Amino acid sequence: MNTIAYFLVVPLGTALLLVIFGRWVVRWAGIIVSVVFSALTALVVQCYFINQLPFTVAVGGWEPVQGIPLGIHWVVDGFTLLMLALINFTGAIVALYSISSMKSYTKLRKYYALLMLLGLGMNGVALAGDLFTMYVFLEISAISSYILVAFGRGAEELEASFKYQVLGGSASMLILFAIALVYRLTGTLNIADASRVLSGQSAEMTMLFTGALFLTGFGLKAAIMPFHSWLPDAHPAAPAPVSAILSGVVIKVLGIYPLCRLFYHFIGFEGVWTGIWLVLGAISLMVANILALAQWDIKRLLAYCSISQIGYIVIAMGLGTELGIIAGLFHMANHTIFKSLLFFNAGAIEHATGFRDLRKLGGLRTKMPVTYATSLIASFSIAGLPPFSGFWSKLLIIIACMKAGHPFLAIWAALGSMLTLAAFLKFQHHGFGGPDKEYQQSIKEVSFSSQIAMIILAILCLGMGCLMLPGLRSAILEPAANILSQGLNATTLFLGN
Amino acid sequence: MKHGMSVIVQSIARLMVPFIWMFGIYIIAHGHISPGGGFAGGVFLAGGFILITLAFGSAPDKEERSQDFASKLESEALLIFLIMASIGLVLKLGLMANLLAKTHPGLPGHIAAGGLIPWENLAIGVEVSAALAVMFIAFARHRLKE
Amino acid sequence: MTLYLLTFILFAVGLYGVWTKRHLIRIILGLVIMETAMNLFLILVGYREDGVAPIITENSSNTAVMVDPIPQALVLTAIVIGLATTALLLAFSVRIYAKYQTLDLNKIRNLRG
Amino acid sequence: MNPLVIILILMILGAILALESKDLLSGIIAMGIMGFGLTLAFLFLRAPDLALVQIIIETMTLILFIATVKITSNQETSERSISHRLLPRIAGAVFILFLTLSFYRVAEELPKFGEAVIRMAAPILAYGAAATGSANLVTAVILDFRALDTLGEATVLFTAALGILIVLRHEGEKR
Repeated sequence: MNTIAYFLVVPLGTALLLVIFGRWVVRWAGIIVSVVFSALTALVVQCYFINQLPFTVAVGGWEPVQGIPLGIHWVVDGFTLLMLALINFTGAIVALYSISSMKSYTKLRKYYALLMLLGLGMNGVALAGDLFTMYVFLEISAISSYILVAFGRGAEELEASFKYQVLGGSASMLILFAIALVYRLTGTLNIADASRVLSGQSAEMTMLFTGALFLTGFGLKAAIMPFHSWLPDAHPAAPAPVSAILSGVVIKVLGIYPLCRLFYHFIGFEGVWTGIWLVLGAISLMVANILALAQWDIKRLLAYCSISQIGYIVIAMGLGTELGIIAGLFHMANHTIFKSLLFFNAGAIEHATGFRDLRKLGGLRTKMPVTYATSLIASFSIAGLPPFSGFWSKLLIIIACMKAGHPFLAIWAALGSMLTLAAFLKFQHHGFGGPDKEYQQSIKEVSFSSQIAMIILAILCLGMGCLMLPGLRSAILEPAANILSQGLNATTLFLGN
Repeated sequence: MKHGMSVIVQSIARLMVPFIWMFGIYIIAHGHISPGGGFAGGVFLAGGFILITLAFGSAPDKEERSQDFASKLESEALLIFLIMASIGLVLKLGLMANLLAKTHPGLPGHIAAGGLIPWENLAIGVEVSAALAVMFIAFARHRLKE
Repeated sequence: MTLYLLTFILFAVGLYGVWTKRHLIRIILGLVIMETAMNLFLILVGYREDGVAPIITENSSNTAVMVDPIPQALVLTAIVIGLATTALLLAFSVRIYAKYQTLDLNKIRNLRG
Repeated sequence: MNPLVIILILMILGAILALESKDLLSGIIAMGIMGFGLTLAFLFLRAPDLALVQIIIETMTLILFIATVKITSNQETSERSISHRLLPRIAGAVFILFLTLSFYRVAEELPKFGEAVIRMAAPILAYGAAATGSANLVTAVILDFRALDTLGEATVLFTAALGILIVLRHEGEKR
């Protein structure tokens, strides 16, 4: 139980030590950060084996008094562990990729410190069983991601980051408002406890309002469709490794994860909310895919594609059935892997050629074989071609839609998938296919550490389908889905009777 | 801000700043007894510093040095706070355990009470004041450049 | 109830400022207004009729009439976070001005949405 | 009439002035008025700790705002025709009215002002001082019961300072 605290103490300590003593270790900073994140990933794996899930940890030793929590609690269940694994694994890979690709920037140790702080904030959000703690750690990761987006300080970066900050800041305020309303009604900040208090009260309007506030606030952080406008600016503007972590995990941990937790365990996922989630997901999926198809900037195409994949996750989670939740979680994990890989590829192309406009690119197949091969795998994954990972999760989502009695939604999702395929065929064709161009004389494949990062992710893209196997599925996905599908009854698991 | 402000402002600042700092330290030290604490006191300390800089101005190289110093001080103060928080972790009491208070809570209302709380207040106070100083100097230096 | 509504109006004014203003500093002002409203709302939540400050002294040691200390702690955190975000936004607008020589969003928006 | 209502109305006026004033600097001063109104409200609401923090942080924010305006410019957005300036304001008023009306029923449902729901705070009020040794219960909450939040908050401040150092750094323009 004590080990849980390491998820916060170790990243914060590393970040501080990097800022204080970074001058002497700046050449090794990338490796240090990567090792720290890998160690945390190993810790997650260890948590799967040694602990009886779910459990709660009372921070500072303030155990509940007569069943009422008075301090902060961490909640550790299958869902938390899945998110922790994604966060820390992606952190490790991103740090590995950063070693060579960030070389041209100054203030590198601050970059790595910020990466650690981003990981710390997301770990804190994933662990929080307390609304306000969730808000505070959300702010840590949000602020570090604002800074990371603008790390290069170009005009475009600054502007995109400013937009991101303004929308993110107002989202935080909406979330804080909702938290204040919850405290007004229940007098507690613990999610499980608040849900228990509310089950005995009738406050329909307030809960509706609170739910709307949470949905808008976290929806802004997750870039669900009507609230997406910052993402297509912020993610392309950031340096490549930062875009990878932003698109790969940040939008999920700051947006989708709290939404799922709050709606399933606190507000109650039924009535009007199912419909709203499905509609929002369906809009994000289709519109973002169409917009992605129209893009010529590689990173912008990928950014719109992130929104559409978030749409898939929202639909799957919105169904509320056990199969839907499993499919959503599976797609979340898959998307983390292949979207990080695609942003790495885009970064590699930009690093090698100096631009990222598809109209000017072409013929990179022979010059950058590793980038080409890995991006092909990632593209097929995201487009949902068998046997790559994306196929299985999208198939599950479609089956879940059918089973839940939404055949139209299933067709809609399949259509969206075809659009994604079209967008990525465009990416492959214009980026790697076609004749050689004259600028290519001096082009080299990216450095070795970046290649390693891409290859690891590509292997995972192929291997993630294994999560469908019964053994792994019951070990990893099912505990997470189980805790969510229990809905409001899960409070007894966290607080006892 | 090479020149600072007029003599009147400077002498008033010279008179006031010691009191502001004393008040800040008092607030930090009595955070567990009376209103205030690390945050309020830290902001007062930073306020005194800002008043001095505004009144007297400073040279660019000195600003750079004090910015580096403040930045380092800030990180170190936060590190000390983190270490205090982790003592409980090492002793298997959990992160943030106020272990002194569990055995000797002291008498509420006395300065030697609250276990780790006064020390944590001190670390927070230093962290906050240094962080605000860093922010302020960053703005001031930028103005010098333009 | 009147107080809640007035606080909410304050919040809505801030939201309106963030969404409609075209000047970077004004947008930041809108965010500050929202923060102010939020801090006030949290403290209103914890207030008790005829309550006293949650500090035990020789003259006031009856904890049954004290106001709720938790929202006060939350607001303290929120104030500091607000200062941090505001300072960061201001630093950004300073840099943006250095790049564009203006803080008017109509003139600097060159990103497509 | 409750003095808080008057303070709040003044704060709302300050907020509107902050957004709509002709001059940027006067808008910032109006924001300062709103912040000091908040300090006053904190005093009325028995939160001396917060009043202390708020008054000095407000001053700090004002200094930063004014520094920014001095570094950049006091220039407003480009002048446009009357209809362009009036229309957003009317739309804004309608927007605020609509939101407030939607909040009205929520406010009706909430417990009345002055009737705090004490659940999490009950044990803290009852024996928090004895358990932590801190007579100031707000400090007890900040640094003991909810010390993790404080660690996070200090980290936020650290992160923001780091960010300002990065954004306003001198050397190296882009790379």
